[in-house]
Amino acid sequence: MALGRPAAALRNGVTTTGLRPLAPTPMQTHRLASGGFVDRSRPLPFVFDGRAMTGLAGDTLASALLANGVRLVGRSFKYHRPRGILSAGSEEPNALVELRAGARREPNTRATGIELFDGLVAESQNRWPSLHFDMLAINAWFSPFIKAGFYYKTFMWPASLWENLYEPLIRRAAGLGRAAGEEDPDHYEKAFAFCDVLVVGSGPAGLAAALAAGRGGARVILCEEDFALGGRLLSERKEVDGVEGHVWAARAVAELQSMPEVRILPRSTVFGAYDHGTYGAVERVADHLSVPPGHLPRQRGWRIVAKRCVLASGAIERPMVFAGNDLPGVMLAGAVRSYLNRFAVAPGRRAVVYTSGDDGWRTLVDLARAGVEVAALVDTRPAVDESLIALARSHDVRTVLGAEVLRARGFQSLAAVEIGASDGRIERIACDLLAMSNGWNPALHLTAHLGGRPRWDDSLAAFVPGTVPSGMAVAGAAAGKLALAEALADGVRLGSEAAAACGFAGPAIPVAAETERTGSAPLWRAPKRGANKAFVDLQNDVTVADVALAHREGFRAVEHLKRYTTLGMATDQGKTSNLPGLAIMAALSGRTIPEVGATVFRPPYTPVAIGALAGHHRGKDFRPTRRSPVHAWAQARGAVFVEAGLWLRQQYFPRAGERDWLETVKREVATVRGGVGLCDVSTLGKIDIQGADAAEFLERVYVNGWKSLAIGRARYGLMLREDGFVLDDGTTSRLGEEHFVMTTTTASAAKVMQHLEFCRQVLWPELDVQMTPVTEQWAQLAVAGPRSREALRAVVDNAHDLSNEAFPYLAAGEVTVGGGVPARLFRISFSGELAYELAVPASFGEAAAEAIMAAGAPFGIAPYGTEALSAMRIEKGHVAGNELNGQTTARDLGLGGMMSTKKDFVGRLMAKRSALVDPDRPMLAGFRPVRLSDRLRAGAHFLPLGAPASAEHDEGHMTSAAFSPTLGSWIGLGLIRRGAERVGERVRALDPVRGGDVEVEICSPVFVDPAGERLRG
Amino acid sequence: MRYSAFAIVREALRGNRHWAPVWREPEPKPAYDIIIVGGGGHGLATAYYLAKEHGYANVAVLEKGYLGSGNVGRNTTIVRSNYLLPGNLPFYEWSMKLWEGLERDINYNAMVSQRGVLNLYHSDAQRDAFARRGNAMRLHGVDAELLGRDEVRRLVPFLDFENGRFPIQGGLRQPRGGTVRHDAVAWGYARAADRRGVDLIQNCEVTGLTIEAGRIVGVETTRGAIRAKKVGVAVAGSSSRVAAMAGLRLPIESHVLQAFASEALKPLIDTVVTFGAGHFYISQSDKGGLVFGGDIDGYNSYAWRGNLPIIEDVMECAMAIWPGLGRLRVLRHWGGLMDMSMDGSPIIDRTPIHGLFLNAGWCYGGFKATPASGWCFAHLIATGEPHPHAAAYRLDRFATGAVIDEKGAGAQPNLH
Amino acid sequence: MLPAGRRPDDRGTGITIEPRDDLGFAAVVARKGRAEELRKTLFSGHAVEAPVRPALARGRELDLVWNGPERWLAISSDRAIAARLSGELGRLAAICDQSDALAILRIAGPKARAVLAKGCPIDLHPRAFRPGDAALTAIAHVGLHLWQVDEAPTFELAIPSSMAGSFARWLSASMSEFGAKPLEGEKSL
Amino acid sequence: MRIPCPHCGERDVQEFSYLGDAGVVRPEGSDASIAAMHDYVHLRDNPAGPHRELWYHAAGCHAWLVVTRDTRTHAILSAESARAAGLARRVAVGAGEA
Ligand SMILES: Cc1cc2nc3c(=O)[nH]c(=O)nc-3n(C[C@H](O)[C@H](O)[C@H](O)COP(=O)(O)OP(=O)(O)OC[C@H]3O[C@@H](n4cnc5c(N)ncnc54)[C@H](O)[C@@H]3O)c2cc1C
Ligand SMILES: NC(=O)c1ccc[n+]([C@@H]2O[C@H](COP(=O)([O-])OP(=O)(O)OC[C@H]3O[C@@H](n4cnc5c(N)ncnc54)[C@H](O)[C@@H]3O)[C@@H](O)[C@H]2O)c1
Ligand SMILES: Cc1cc2nc3c(=O)[nH]c(=O)nc-3n(C[C@H](O)[C@H](O)[C@H](O)COP(=O)(O)O)c2cc1C
Ligand SMILES: [Zn+2]
Repeated sequence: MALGRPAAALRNGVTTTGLRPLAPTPMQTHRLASGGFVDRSRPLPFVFDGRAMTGLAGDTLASALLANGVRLVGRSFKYHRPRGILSAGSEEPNALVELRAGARREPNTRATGIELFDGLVAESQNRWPSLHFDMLAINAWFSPFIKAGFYYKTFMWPASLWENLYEPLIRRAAGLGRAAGEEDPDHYEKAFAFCDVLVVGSGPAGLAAALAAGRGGARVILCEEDFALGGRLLSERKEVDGVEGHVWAARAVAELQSMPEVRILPRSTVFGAYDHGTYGAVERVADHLSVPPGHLPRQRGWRIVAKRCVLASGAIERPMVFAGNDLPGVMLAGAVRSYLNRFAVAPGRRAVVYTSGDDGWRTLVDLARAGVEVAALVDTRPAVDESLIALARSHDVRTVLGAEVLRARGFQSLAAVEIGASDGRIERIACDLLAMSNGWNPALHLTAHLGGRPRWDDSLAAFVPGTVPSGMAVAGAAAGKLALAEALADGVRLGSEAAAACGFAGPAIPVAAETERTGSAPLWRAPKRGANKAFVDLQNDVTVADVALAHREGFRAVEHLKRYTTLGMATDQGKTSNLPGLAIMAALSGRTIPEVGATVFRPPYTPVAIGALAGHHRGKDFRPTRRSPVHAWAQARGAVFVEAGLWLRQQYFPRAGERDWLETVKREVATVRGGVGLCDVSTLGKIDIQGADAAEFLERVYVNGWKSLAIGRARYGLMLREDGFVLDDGTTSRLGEEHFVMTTTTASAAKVMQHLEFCRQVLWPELDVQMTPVTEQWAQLAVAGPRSREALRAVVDNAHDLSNEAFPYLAAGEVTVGGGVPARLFRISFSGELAYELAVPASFGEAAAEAIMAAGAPFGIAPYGTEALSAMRIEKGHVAGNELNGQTTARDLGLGGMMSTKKDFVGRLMAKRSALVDPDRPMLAGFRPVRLSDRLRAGAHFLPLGAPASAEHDEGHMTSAAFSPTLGSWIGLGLIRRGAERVGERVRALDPVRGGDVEVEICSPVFVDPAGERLRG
Repeated sequence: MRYSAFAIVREALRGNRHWAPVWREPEPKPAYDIIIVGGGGHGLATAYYLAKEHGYANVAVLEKGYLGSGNVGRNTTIVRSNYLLPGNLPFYEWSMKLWEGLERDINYNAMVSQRGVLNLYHSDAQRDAFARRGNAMRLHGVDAELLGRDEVRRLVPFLDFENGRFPIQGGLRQPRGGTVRHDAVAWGYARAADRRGVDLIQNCEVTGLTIEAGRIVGVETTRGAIRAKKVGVAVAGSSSRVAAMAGLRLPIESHVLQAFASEALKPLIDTVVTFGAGHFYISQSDKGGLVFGGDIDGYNSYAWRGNLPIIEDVMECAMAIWPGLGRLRVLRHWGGLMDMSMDGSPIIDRTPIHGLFLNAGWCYGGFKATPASGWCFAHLIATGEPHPHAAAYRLDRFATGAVIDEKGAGAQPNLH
Repeated sequence: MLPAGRRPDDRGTGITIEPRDDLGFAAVVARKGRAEELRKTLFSGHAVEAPVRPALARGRELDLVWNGPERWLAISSDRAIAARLSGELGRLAAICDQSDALAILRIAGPKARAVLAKGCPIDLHPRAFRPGDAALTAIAHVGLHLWQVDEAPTFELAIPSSMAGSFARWLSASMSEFGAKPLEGEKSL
Repeated sequence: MRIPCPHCGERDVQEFSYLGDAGVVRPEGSDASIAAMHDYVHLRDNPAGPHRELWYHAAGCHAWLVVTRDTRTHAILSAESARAAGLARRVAVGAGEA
């Protein structure tokens, strides 16, 4: 037997697949000949650290490794000590591997939770160059120097060495596995589920609860993190209802599967409890396959809403703390039983059982049955029940009572233990397996996620659920009911109670199980010697000496202990280590364990893949894309698109031969200013406002007046927030006495709608106002330029007079186009030209656009995008998003005059606060470069000429800039202190982050047609 | 005991048996010159600077739980001074400067790591807004770089530059920004204050403020009444509750902000990145865990924990910019209590009660402020006058309108 | 319409999808204090009982889906339904044409619930949601309106037109498990 | 969280957006003072305990709701239509004046 012996280990010390010939496939040397729930007819090849091996269907990676005699599977976090497999479940602190390869590599994956699949590849981690020979194992020699928190005390001089030397070294040494560093190729989904009763865990308690609730007719969801259902029934040799426990479980599962309202989710961990009966769960849909098939996600994140929850999550066994307790071969006794009974694997050849309770003795029996030699059973209790002694005797196992394991010995795995008897004698017993049991901790994590605090139970010597979330009940071992019969009864009772609370009473279900002994007297003390090697937190390498140091340095509050030593902060969140740590702190500080208290439990119960919580929403599907009704039309016309919130807008329409976007934009502007252009403005928010009080409503939400607006007219409106700053602007048109359509900016449409609903419902519920968002209904096309009337004439039905007299600037009305299609026409202009906006039902948008293009062809019509639109609005001094940035007032924007003094409106009072009317505030102005060729950039700051570049001279900033084809130079809008008064003055526009420093002249913000003759023409 | 590499070697050779407690655990005295309510980063820093810069020794910090149990112990550790507005910039830059010298000042390694903070932008308008900010920073003498897409790609090549819904166009980077080990800040200031004679009193909740004739004279606590000439309140998410003890209503709501840590990994990202088209920021701790967060849950809460919608939102944002995160796992998520002010900026000011001072409104950005907050609050308490760097943080600015609204979100705390 | 790397299960399907573009829609919002009168008028004119809870009511040439307090979405095979209703109800209600604002998808088959569950935050179990029930909600970040038509089950979803493409991508990915072919649509997403 | 919308039934909190304290009342009319408005816009009780607050069913029926929720536990004590509550308050205020 050469289990992980140095020589063999070095021989097999291959780390990377493919580089060296693979070692010959070892046999499953530790597989039992019979029993277990593995399928001997389905061998599954897999590779660990480059070694090809074979396991069986039904194995976990851990059980398959053990079956192959592999014991050393990883290196510890800090001291790089050899580590093996401690447990058989999700509490595993040691056996973490990098699963899969390439873009699918998953670091820190617990071998005990990996369902073996054909072709599985895994590597050990945190070692270099190989698992068996790890250079950083030298850290262990320095352990006295790198105790808890040592880094807080050094590396302070000189400051720069921290980032350049110490930190990179620490970072490289720390961390566990390596991320793939590539895009995750797999897909994820989310799903919602609703039920009457959520049962967490499929052990006896969970199955009983699900049966009870299901038979009553309730909608039940049963979540089990394991791929096999049955919980401990698969690992223990116990009878239920006269049959073996696993048989009972299989029958229960079959019955549950037959119930239409019961849904069983295996491979699904309920990771968190959230408010009001919402639970988060993650289903590993395809992790047991080497690659998910195309139609399935890898994992699915569930949001489960349950009226009631029965938490039947079982209990987690506690280890003992002694020097060398981290050696491969030291295992939890319950895990040993799992490997023997469920996986048909002998985790060792010669075992010592070390226990502080009756539970350990069960291990002895199971080991003996499997043919593993049991060298001794050590019980810390001086006396135990006679029946147990008899049991040991019947298996011919030597028992040592009132003794402790002082130290485990071995190089890379366990070779012997030293036992200290009550009389002080020390004895060394050779063994390769130590099965230890120090009592059980209820897995109560989910009870505490909403702030519930666990309660200490003296008789169990464990924390048990204290206050639990409303709607939750805890059953079985999770509630401290450790005996099988109790767990079953508990499950039945709580399952039917939960169903009954949802209106589904079912028949009582009697389930019988043998009684068993669950007595325990946990050993909290750690042996005095070897405190530097007695591990409390195996994953984070926290030793008894570290806890003592924390105590000595004053980190005695339990949360300080945790944070200073990192006890319980590793990927296992201290499932096996927290309580031993607390116990040692309690002993050191003369307090009881409950006086020390437990640290806060937080979700997730076990780590959850980020992808599963994001689901479908990544890449282009991160957020929906909104397309305008004429999107395809614009695409066909060669548009380049740009994101505007969720919308894609047409930015510009390049033509062959144009060198860059600027050339295109110049052409588009020239086309509009010289002839006619067409621009899609469908994305602007549109709100239909009706009702007897519609005008009154507008009076209150806009700063300017609305009652006087005539039917058939449009008006520019400005809205403030209640704090007096500008919220949004847009034109609103009156279509009837009690009917308006409001437009909002694209970016603020939803925000404005919510604000208006607030005003309507909360502030002034007495008003008769009806609002409907109609953005989606209309395709809206701006037709702008001196020839726009002529172009439109061919599209709008002849019955409508478009002459300047009949349809002047700011006219608005319902028209028909294309022979009877209802449409709306607005004579409004963002560009400053004679311009219209034509709204047609969205499905007519493309036809309308084409019709306008055809009608405008004689005038050289071209489509233009947001860039040209923006250049023209800057030329006209119209404010837009850059100016309406939430920090400006109406006054700042030169729109102070719009604020009515005759009425109340939202924001009126707060806009009068002294700082908002301070004449020194930056105000809107225009800017043009003194040297015409200079480029202006938004974001530049203004400083007086000659003033040094420092904050006290900062006078404002450029909000928008564009090349003005009309003026032949760059122009800008900006906010500068007392802007309006300073026209003609020159200042610096300083843009250090882009290296710009341009002399500009302050001018009127209206660069083109200040008298507004064109738009009225 | 002075900390140094030498001390570590010496003590290791002596079996690590002689390390002294980092702080005393004194009983509260009947009276102090100054009481600081709140043993978070700000309270502890205030006490330290009161002692060091202003010579006050008779000072107590009263903490209702354990030192550092509040937001200082649960934040995403990002420090930066990449602010926009003149009310904020000098203050946060002063904080940055104090961070840069902190460890040698307090003889404690808080792992101030100037690994850079990179804010991504995704549109031209956002680029210009970032330029405006970067320029403001430069005018204030703060380091700032506006990067294009290729420069960003060189820094963080693993982000999604190809397929993003909101393509990355570039970023604003502050090279001097970075991270600081959260707990170490609390412990380092605590130890330094303790060594200057400040009494740090844990498990001591202030339950009442004793006010006589418009002047504060002491506090009621769960460990009895304590007299004081001056009281400074630095209780972050509990600000409204303590202020209510003096009959004050504040322009503050308490909201929960969640944060997340992943399993420990070998080095993956060596800077701080924030997403510009959603709420998400990420860095990697020296221990290897990715530390990340997003938006506040968005409703008033004193529950110290959040809910799934924000969790999923954060993960969606994570995948949106960095699809390589998919298989990495969230190890733990938690919440803190944010004192969200109505303009998103802090308050360091006197109150209408004589001798009662307020330090609050830190929102989700007060960790980086810890040194300057302590410095300026100590100055205010000691001298009665606001420190010039914090002069804009007045309580009356909401009434006058001199608000400091970096985001232009208006008086709605859940939008800041 | 499918994210790269995904393809439908080739073993058949439990779901059918059918877009419906032949319908007219109108938002009907009661004027203040006139909701009851409006409901009566609708009843006498179209034999439809305007629901006062989230539900769909069938009437003569007109179905009404609850669309918020005192507001409904009228659905009709008449694309000009809004104009007709304005004439009939103008005094009692604000009417807005929504015929072009919404894309209707009909999702039917035994797997319809399982597909919708991948984004729909509402319990569609037969005990909780029945034919005739309706809901306003959001799926995959797209705000929409859905109602159940029959026990097949058949659901109809009214999706804002501008986001129909994104919705189809989500739906295609979600259906692939059940073998349904991805929806045709905008390729350039 | 699950918010019981009086119109739509119990819905996931994700469908809602939040505005804050529902107890503050907007000072109306031309004689309202800046001070009163400042109080309304900025100052909050921000209690740890039951809190009447405004929620908007943004992805649902678009109704504003007044929800009473315990800020320590998130337990929801009641939810009603804000419009109805507002109308009732108007009636009460009107009656008070008369
Ligand atoms: C999840 C999260 C992420 C964050 N990320 C960042 C970030 O990346 N960068 C950044 O700059 N900021 C960040 N912040 C914000 C930052 O943490 C806080 O603004 C800052 O810590 C607040 O100051 P403080 O340290 O003094 O507060 P706290 O640490 O909360 O201190 C307040 C203390 O007062 C105590 N207290 C309260 N009431 C009483 C009473 N009645 N009597 C006695 N004591 C009392 C509390 O127990 C607490 O210890 C984040 C916050 C959170 C929650
Ligand atoms: N004699 C003893 O001292 C002792 C001690 C402990 C346990 N036991 C035995 O354990 C059994 C207890 O039954 P039980 O049903 O309470 O527990 P169990 O351990 O049999 O089942 C719990 C199940 O819950 C699952 N689970 C845990 N957390 C989960 C989560 N968050 N999401 C999804 N699944 C989760 C586990 O994978 C496990 O299958 C009995 O057989 C009992 O005899 C005995
Ligand atoms: C920067 C940072 C990194 C953290 N890293 C870890 C970690 O690696 N493991 C862990 O368990 N918790 C980690 N935490 C979370 C803490 O355990 C804890 O949840 C948090 O400080 C809030 O405290 P509470 O959960 O006790 O309320 C981290 C916290 C912070 C602020
Ligand atoms: Zn609703």
